[in-house]
Amino acid sequence: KTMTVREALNSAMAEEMDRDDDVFIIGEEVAQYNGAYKVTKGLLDRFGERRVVDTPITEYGLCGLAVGAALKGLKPIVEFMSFNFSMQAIDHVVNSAAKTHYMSGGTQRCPIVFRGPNGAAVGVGAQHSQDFSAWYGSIPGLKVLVPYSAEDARGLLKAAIRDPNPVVFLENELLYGEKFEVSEECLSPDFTLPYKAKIEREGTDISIITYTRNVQFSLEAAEILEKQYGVSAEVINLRSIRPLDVEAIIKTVKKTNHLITVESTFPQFGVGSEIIAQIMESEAFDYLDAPVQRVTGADVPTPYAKELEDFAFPDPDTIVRAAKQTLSIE
Amino acid sequence: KTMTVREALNSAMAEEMDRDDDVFIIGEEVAQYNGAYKVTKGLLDRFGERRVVDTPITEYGLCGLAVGAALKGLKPIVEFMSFNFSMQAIDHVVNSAAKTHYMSGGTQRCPIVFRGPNGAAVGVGAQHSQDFSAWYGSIPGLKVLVPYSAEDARGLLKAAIRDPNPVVFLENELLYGEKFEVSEECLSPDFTLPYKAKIEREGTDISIITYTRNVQFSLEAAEILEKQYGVSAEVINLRSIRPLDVEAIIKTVKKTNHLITVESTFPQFGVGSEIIAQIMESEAFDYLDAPVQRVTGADVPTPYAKELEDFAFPDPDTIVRAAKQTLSIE
Amino acid sequence: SDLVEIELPESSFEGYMLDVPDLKYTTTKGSLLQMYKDMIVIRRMEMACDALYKAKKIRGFCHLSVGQEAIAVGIENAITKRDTVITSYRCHGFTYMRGAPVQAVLAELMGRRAGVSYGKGGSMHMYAPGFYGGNGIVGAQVPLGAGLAFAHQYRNEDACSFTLYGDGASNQGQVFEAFNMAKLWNLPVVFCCENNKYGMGTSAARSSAMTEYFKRGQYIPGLKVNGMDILAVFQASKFAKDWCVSGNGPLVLEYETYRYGGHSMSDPGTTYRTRDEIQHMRSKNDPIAGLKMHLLELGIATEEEVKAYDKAARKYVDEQVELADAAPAPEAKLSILFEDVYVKGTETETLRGRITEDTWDFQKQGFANRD
Amino acid sequence: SDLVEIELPESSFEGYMLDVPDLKYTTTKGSLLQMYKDMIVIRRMEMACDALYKAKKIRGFCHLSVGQEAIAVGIENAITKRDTVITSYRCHGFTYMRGAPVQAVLAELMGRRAGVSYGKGGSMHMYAPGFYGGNGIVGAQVPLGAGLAFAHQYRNEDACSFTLYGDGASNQGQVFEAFNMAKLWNLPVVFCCENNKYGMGTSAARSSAMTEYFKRGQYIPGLKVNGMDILAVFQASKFAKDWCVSGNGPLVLEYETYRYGGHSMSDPGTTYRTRDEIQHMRSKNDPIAGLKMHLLELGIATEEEVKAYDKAARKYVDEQVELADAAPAPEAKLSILFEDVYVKGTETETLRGRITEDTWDFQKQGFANRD
Ligand SMILES: Cc1ncc(C[n+]2csc(CCOP(=O)(O)OP(=O)(O)O)c2C)c(N)n1
Ligand SMILES: Cc1ncc(C[n+]2csc(CCOP(=O)(O)OP(=O)(O)O)c2C)c(N)n1
Ligand SMILES: [Mg+2]
Ligand SMILES: [Mg+2]
Repeated sequence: KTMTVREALNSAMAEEMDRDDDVFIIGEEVAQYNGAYKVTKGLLDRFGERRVVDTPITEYGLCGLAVGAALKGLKPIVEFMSFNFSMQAIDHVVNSAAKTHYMSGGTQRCPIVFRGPNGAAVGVGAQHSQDFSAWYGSIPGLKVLVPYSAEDARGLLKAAIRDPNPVVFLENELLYGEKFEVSEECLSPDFTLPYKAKIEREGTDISIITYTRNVQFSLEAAEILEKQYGVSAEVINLRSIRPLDVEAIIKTVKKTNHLITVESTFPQFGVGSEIIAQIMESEAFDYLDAPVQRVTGADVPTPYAKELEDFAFPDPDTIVRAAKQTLSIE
Repeated sequence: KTMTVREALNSAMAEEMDRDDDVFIIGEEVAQYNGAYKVTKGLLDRFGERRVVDTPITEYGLCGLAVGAALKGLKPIVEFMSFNFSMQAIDHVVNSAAKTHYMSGGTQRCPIVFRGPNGAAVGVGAQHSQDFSAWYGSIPGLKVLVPYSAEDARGLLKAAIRDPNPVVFLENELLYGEKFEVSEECLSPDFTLPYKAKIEREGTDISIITYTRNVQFSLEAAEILEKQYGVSAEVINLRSIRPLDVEAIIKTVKKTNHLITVESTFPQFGVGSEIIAQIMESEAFDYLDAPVQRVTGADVPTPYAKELEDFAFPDPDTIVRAAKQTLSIE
Repeated sequence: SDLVEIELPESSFEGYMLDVPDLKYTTTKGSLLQMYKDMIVIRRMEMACDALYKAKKIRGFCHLSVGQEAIAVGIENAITKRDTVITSYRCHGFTYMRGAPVQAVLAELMGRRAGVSYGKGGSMHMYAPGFYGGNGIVGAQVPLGAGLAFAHQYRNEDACSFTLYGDGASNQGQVFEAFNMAKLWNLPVVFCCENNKYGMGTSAARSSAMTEYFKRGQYIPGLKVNGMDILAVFQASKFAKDWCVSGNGPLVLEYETYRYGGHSMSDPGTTYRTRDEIQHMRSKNDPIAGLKMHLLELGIATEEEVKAYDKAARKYVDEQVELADAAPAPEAKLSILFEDVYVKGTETETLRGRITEDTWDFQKQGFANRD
Repeated sequence: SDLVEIELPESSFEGYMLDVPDLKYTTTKGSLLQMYKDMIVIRRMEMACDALYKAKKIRGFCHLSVGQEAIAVGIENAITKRDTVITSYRCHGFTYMRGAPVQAVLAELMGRRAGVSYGKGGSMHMYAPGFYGGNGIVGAQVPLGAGLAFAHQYRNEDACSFTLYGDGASNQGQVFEAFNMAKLWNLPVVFCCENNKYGMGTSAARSSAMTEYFKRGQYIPGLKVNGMDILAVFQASKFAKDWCVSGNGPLVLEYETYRYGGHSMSDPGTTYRTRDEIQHMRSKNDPIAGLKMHLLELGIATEEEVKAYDKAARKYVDEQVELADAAPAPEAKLSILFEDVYVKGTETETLRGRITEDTWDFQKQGFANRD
């Protein structure tokens, strides 16, 4: 059976709402409009206005309101129309949601999911293209998930909704319409995934660690590497940024002795930097036969023109270039 | 001659205001109250209400207003009472200030300085203790400075005010009262510093790369290392997070072959991670005789009780521990 | 009988788009007495904080509510435990009124494990059942409070949220965002502006284009209350609770009050206002002296009895200080440092300390990278 | 003579805390004609965008202002180049009115180097002298606009800032923060709410507890204007500019208007409102048809002449489309990618591309890590 990421997210929310009356959805255009990207389609019809709540354009306030509701025991799913707009509300995500359990000495919980598309879409310019994985990933008290496939989307979102901690759930608009094979198991209403990395493709010569849409590009790059250079690349889908599955990272490095990281955040202080630092601090370091290469977003606000935008984010060719360098292939 | 960091910042602003009528200060309690931490003391008396502007508690709005004024050519210095409150306004720092020059194809400038105390003070709890160096450091379009000494404070702040780009200037409350020797040169109204790292202490066995208040702790650690272990540590004060002085980093690594980084941000996706990644990407990598160790803030919201807070941020002992490990000293 | 008739002066209330509450109401002697006792405990507790701070037993920020006691006490007496309360960092009195023992408040301030937040929160981050803090970011508690009301409504509870904020906070944009949603959705939230005339060193007139805070909901009815008279505070708060629970939606209350001390311990509080002004408020408008007058006039207590209550409160707080001070700090152990970042049992596998070696493994309940 | 007398209908204005502008005023035939020509150019330009988008020559977001032309044109004709304007992403008309050629607007939309932002900004990020964008974050331009006014005041200029935002944006907290500062400091800013009845798919009544946007400044006087009648828009905007420049401080204008199309190209615009509603607005209230009537009635132009203008506008825009489309895209070069992150000559030494090898060195004007 196949399923789009959009369907996966939609069904995950619907099932969790069926399961628990405390779960509700709140955000801009989530109800009557069925979601700016139609991820919440049909949920208003099915669950009514009490549980699918359209808000004014008021990120700061709606996010604070949802956190308040969570403090009192409800389990809000906050949809940011884009995570770019979460910057307006980031104080509530960090200071009100992530830190409260700690500040209260564990007496006050905040079960909430912040979800929506993160990073760039196509031709949407600098203010709508930022990737927040590293920012949120740095915050203790948060968990930060980054689904790639329909299975990821279902399993991780259902887990996130059941998690008693605040979870930031970073989707990718360009994946919503992508179809994926899903197992029987994945279709079960009880299906959840642990926050662990997944090997999307086994390989022996080099590891590519990546997440969300770049998994796709990395798989394409792996094909190219195989066909054109006889290189067997292993592709790791992180699935979670916080916790970071360091065990999986170490394991693949020990296996292939070569690593590149691929992400769409700004290069500095990004996910790749952290992976490199983690390797440096672990026994995996001794297994590296070449320095790790990072493939990242370029260090520029996202340009609009396609000719320039094409340079702004990873693509299979750039991944291949990085892999070749790491493997010293001409 | 000696000078406190507070005096250095104060005199830097006063001189730049003398020099250029477009420079003005805006923020909460900056005028009549002389600044929550008295950094703007006397400026209202000297320059009047037109140029030293008290605002309501309204970070989002005041930051937007100041950016708007900068777009029209004024040169605002925005004081955040604490950078923790900059999260309320971070959308304007990133989306309105940092990205506009690029989005306008270079037709629109935004000369503005955002300054104030960053990171933890003493016993102020989780919401008032966050260090934002890595977050801001990741944003193209911004420059991010991190003064340690009075000389740094004067030279970098004056350079920042003259910079036609938006600059984030991260101070440390606990350094405001610290006294430093300053040279004649530093007292000149024309004194500015380039955004380059400074060697605070020469050494041959290990490099400690750090910034702001941790420079002090690192110097203390270097003393301990010298006295107790006969280790000669070189201490590098970064002074700037963006641009990051990679040249200086490479140079010191080549010299000492051992490196630890020291910072007070949350550990993941932090400054240390980026330094490690930069080394991995440069020729310095081959000069490392041991993996780099990061000394960071602990991965927890800052606890209040002193007994726990003492574990939350670097101190000389922890720096010594990291150095010893790097050097394999028992 | 235990009942007493209260008649408030006309000047107690000013309404906006509503009829002000009755100036006359009936209450019990016991209730008035209890309010008196609560107020003096809070004042004593705050004074103890002042002393402990000066003795360097309290660190960091510390914001006292001396002068403003009628608000926490008046509200609590007008609501039930099913209602919710949230406020800013100036939260000690509310924490006590919501049920935390004085010693737990003080222990928190002294960073002891016996504190309401186990020493992890400090002065600004105290919680109790039905009390959602203690919030350090000016204004942030306002949408949070609207969210509490949202939850009341979602669960169809006969209860409402009292959401407190200062005159300074009232200019934060998120306050208006909360107003808008609360009115759109008819949420049972009482927006309570504690107008103590200053936000740090900034007078209301310098921070707010309109200083009639009870009107700033614009499309939300409002009520100004003499916040120095606990009898008015009580009646207004009761009115507000009834208003919300009857389905009338949000309400904006402005409690006019005054803080006697500085903004926090580092502010002498005398550079932006005159000593005369402070003296005037203390001597003419003190909520405790005011209620004492009523107790005497209504024959609820004699001068001697009141003195005895004062003495008892002092003694009680002194004892609580001692108990709190005798309580140990959290053990200086990384296991405690890393506790409560996540809900127990749902932690990430590890959390990193300042160096790798100090990384904590929750499964192992020990260091991840040590044997 | 060239002068004409205008008499607006009573319904053109509704005031809040002010006397509405004169319904009668004198203007010139030339000015009316110019406004007509400007409006039809904008409409043609937006229709060209629509076609270019469908032809996949414009990517990403694209928000058209068809139906709302009277506002950009009416304002520009009422102000001078010393005044400043800022708006949201729905900015093509304003960019044109502030002086950018149609081809530069279209070239930007098509991502060409000849675009107003050299292809780097796109649909939402256009600038011109005295025009500060084109802003993609809903509401963010409002404090920015107050900042423009701050700069006018700081430099003692006889000028003001027109700060536009939508009915949807009007609920953002930062709008209220801007109101407060503007009133406190008496800034010369006209807060202009373009109330086109919807923010994406949300009707004003579903987003705003109070839909009388001209009153939402509360303590700031306001004026509601028929935004479909350019004669009213012109008079109101002139009034607003005079108000500010005379030192009266801020003003809130609400232009009642309507967008004929969807919110953006991906929204058909018909799921949350009826076709009847749209049809009614188009046929009964169109600003272009409205001004045409006046031109005919006032004898400024004949039916034939108007047709000729329309034809000329169409031809002009068609030509501009061709010119824009003939203009090249930015060269696909990293030197151009990295340009404009910082002001020329003050760049950081290097900027990193997607991989280290692509790191750019500004001094070298070449790759940092290649020979
Ligand atoms: C967002 C934010 N900005 C600034 C501060 C610093 N600050 C703490 S309290 C305060 C004054 C608040 O005044 P008000 O709301 O009137 O409350 P009061 O202290 O009078 O009770 C300020 C500026 C903060 N904690 N959070
Ligand atoms: C902060 C933020 N939230 C949400 C969006 C997505 N968004 C773009 S336009 C829009 C509707 C705005 O409506 P309105 O202010 O009425 O302006 P109009 O589009 O009608 O001109 C929304 C929700 C955004 N760009 N920024
Ligand atoms: Mg106050
Ligand atoms: Mg609209």
